[in-house]
Amino acid sequence: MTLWLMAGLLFTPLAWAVLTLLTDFVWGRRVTWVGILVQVLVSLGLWLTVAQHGGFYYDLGGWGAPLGIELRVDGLAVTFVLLTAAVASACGLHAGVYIDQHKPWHRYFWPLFWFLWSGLNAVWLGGDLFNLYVGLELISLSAVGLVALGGNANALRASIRYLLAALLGSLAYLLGVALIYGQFGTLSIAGVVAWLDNHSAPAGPGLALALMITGLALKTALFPLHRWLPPAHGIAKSPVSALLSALVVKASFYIAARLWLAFGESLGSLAAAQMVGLLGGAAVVWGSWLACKQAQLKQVVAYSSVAQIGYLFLLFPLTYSVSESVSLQAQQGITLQVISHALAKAAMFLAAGNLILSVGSSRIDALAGVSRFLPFSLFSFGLAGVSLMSLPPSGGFAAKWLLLQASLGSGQWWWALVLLAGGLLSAAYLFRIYRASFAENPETDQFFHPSKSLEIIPMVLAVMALGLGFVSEQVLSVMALPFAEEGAP
Amino acid sequence: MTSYLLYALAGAALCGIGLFGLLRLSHLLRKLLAFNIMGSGVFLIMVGLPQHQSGPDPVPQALVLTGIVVAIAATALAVVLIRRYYHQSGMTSLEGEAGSREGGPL
Amino acid sequence: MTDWLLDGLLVLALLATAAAALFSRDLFRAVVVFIAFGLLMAVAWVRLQAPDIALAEAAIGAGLTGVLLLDAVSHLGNKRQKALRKTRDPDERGSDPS
Amino acid sequence: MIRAVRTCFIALACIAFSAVLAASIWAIAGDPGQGTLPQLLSENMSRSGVEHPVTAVLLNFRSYDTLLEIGVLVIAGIAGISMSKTTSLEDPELRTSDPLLYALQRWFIPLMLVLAGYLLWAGADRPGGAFQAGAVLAATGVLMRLGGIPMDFLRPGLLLRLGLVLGFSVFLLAAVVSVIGGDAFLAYPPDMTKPLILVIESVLTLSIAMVLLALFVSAPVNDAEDPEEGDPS
Repeated sequence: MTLWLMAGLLFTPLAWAVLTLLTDFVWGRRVTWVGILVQVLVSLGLWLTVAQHGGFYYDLGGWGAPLGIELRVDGLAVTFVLLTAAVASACGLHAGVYIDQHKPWHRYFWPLFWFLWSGLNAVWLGGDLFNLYVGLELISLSAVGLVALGGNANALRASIRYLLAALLGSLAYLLGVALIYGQFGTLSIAGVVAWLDNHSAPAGPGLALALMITGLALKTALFPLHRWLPPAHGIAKSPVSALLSALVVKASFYIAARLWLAFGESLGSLAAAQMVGLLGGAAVVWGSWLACKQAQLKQVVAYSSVAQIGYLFLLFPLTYSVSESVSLQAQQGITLQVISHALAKAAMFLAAGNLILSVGSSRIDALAGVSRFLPFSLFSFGLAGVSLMSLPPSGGFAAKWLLLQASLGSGQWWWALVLLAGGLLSAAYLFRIYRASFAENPETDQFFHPSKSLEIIPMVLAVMALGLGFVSEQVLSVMALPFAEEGAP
Repeated sequence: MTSYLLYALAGAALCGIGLFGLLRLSHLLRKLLAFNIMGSGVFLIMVGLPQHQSGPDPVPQALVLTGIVVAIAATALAVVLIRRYYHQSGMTSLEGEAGSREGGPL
Repeated sequence: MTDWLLDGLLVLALLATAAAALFSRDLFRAVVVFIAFGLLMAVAWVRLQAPDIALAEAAIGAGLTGVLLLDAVSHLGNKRQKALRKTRDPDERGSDPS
Repeated sequence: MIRAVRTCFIALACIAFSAVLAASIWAIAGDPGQGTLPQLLSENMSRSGVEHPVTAVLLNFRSYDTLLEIGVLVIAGIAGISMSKTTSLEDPELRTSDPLLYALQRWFIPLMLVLAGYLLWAGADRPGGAFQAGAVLAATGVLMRLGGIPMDFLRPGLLLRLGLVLGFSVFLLAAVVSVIGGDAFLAYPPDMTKPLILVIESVLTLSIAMVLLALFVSAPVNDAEDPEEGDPS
């Protein structure tokens, strides 16, 4: 059973990619519908399996860890697999309607979409440093391809910049992997952890961890390495922006977090942890501030991503040399933040796409009067905003609440200030959009009405982000499940 | 010290040169050259360092082969994007355009 | 001893070609030097007892990348005159590295 | 002035980076090796189905890496052909009448095809394999293309797309078949290992060559097909 589920996660997305490459857009859409159904069922199946039996290591090709590639299937991984299934299928369904099927190059959207999905699954489950590198490249190149798809000069500029940043990030990561392999003679994360448990930490590979985390931070767009993100996320088509902001940047963060939790205690340092946390805090403030100053709707949402990504990096100081319970609280808070941001931001980008479609302009001041005509998409946008502003009962609130407790519990009260400032600033940039859309504008009363399915999808995502606060206990309980050290059940 | 280690150290220097080029050069094709040089440096470290300790080791060699193929894929994609970008905008660098007020090399 | 001399010279040549490829004034020459760099890398892989990578580097690193880039340079170069005629963005080929 | 200062600053930072990296390499190199992996590898070579360790690692022990890596290549190919909005990729300007190139071609193309075949065949027990063979094959194609030999299969039609994914799909099929057989993924049935790896290698060679060639060919952009906005010409 597990075998089939793993096959379904790692290989079927690749098969969908091949199938959709061979067909045109309309058939690709049909294949994608089937594919989405299968992937959601498989992801749910694996989640249930892990929820019942606990996590396990899975050896690919039947070769054990140092020689072959092992996958780590634990509660966190399956939570993210399920999140990917939810967000990616929403974006896929939205894209099927949103994207113009008459442009011949749009047929390539589907294979890139499926390659992206398979890369994401490979990263969530990866337990091998080099395999994670290949997975990251798979994600980056397909994301760049999606941004550039049929684009004009601006989109190409954004995608070239994105590509260069992603490549530099990957190289830094690979350099770290090379040093790790030189020191420990293995590529398996679990193998390195086992070695570190039995020996005192050597001096050399500290740089390896620093390099890997710096490279991944560049790919996650941590301040001050964030400059590539707003152009790329702002200019891509809305379903693509949603995918990029909700999932792609999370993949590199996920690896960084995994590495930090595995090697941080032995190879990291307090200064490094505080430094990363500081950059995260600066990202929250600076990203929100820039979001307030943008004139384009999607640029606001993109800069909001820069800010929200900043919260994630508070994981580093909040898990370094603190008590077990505080560390767990911080990890849970960050996980909730990832999930709620993914859902809310995907909802927001899709809703923003609908708004832009209906007013025919991407400027914020063009939204004047839209509140009378398109309340549904605007409502989704607002609901997603509730989660970003971390008001109760949203998932964003539950996440920040846990982070607040963790920062107070570890005596690092200064992060609480970041949390507060971030909440207020996000309210500022979101209310700017609401205000613009509620402004009365008697001159423009011609709005294009997007189809109902386009409007429902962001709504569902926004409601999920909002409702996450109610089910956070259940979501987090899967994360804390015991981990069966010996192979698959 | 073995000659393997010498190559690993040369790889470190190549990484530095490549990084400088990637950050400082503005022409996109030059950035691409710099990326490839930095990549070569990383590959040298990847093979040289473990081989210094335990002799010829096929595992990192296989990894580097994979890495080279990934690098050529990325390079080829970048060339296509750059040429298309040049075709549409007549520019070969990312700088000096409107709309990126806080633009930088990355 | 000769081995060390060979390795040392090779490493120096690698670094020199890398720097030359990046900072050469003429883009065309930069790419040619880069191809030379690729070939030197292939020799270095032989010295590292990695014949597989040496083959791949010679075929992919030096050969294909080189052709791809040369083609791109000539394309960008050809269009440059057109761009110049339109007096648009005068500085592209061989942009000053400093 | 500011530019010069920035350049100096970045140069210093890069030199420092190299120095720290070199120091770290030196420190790691000073440690006694912990690697048991080469030993483990040689112990398992007999079960891998091929005699050449690098090929064994690429196509058996770490075959998932290779699968994803081909995926990366295919993605680059897709993104490349999605950029070429022209219906025909035949660029008349590319036909050259250079006699040197022509002479080169007559001698080189058969030679390179033989070389590609040899590299593929050698992969099982000597240095060589799908990637090298694919690259040589692609280089042959580039040479043919530069010489103006028409290659209709490179139009962005179904045939090209089939070629792009052929190797990938066969690899994928092998993985799925292993699951149906009840083994772990990508675990080849023991008595089939060698033929399977050979088949996978051959189709991979073709696909790798196709992708690289498609990327090379899709790079030129035909001026006439896609006029720019506000472009008088």
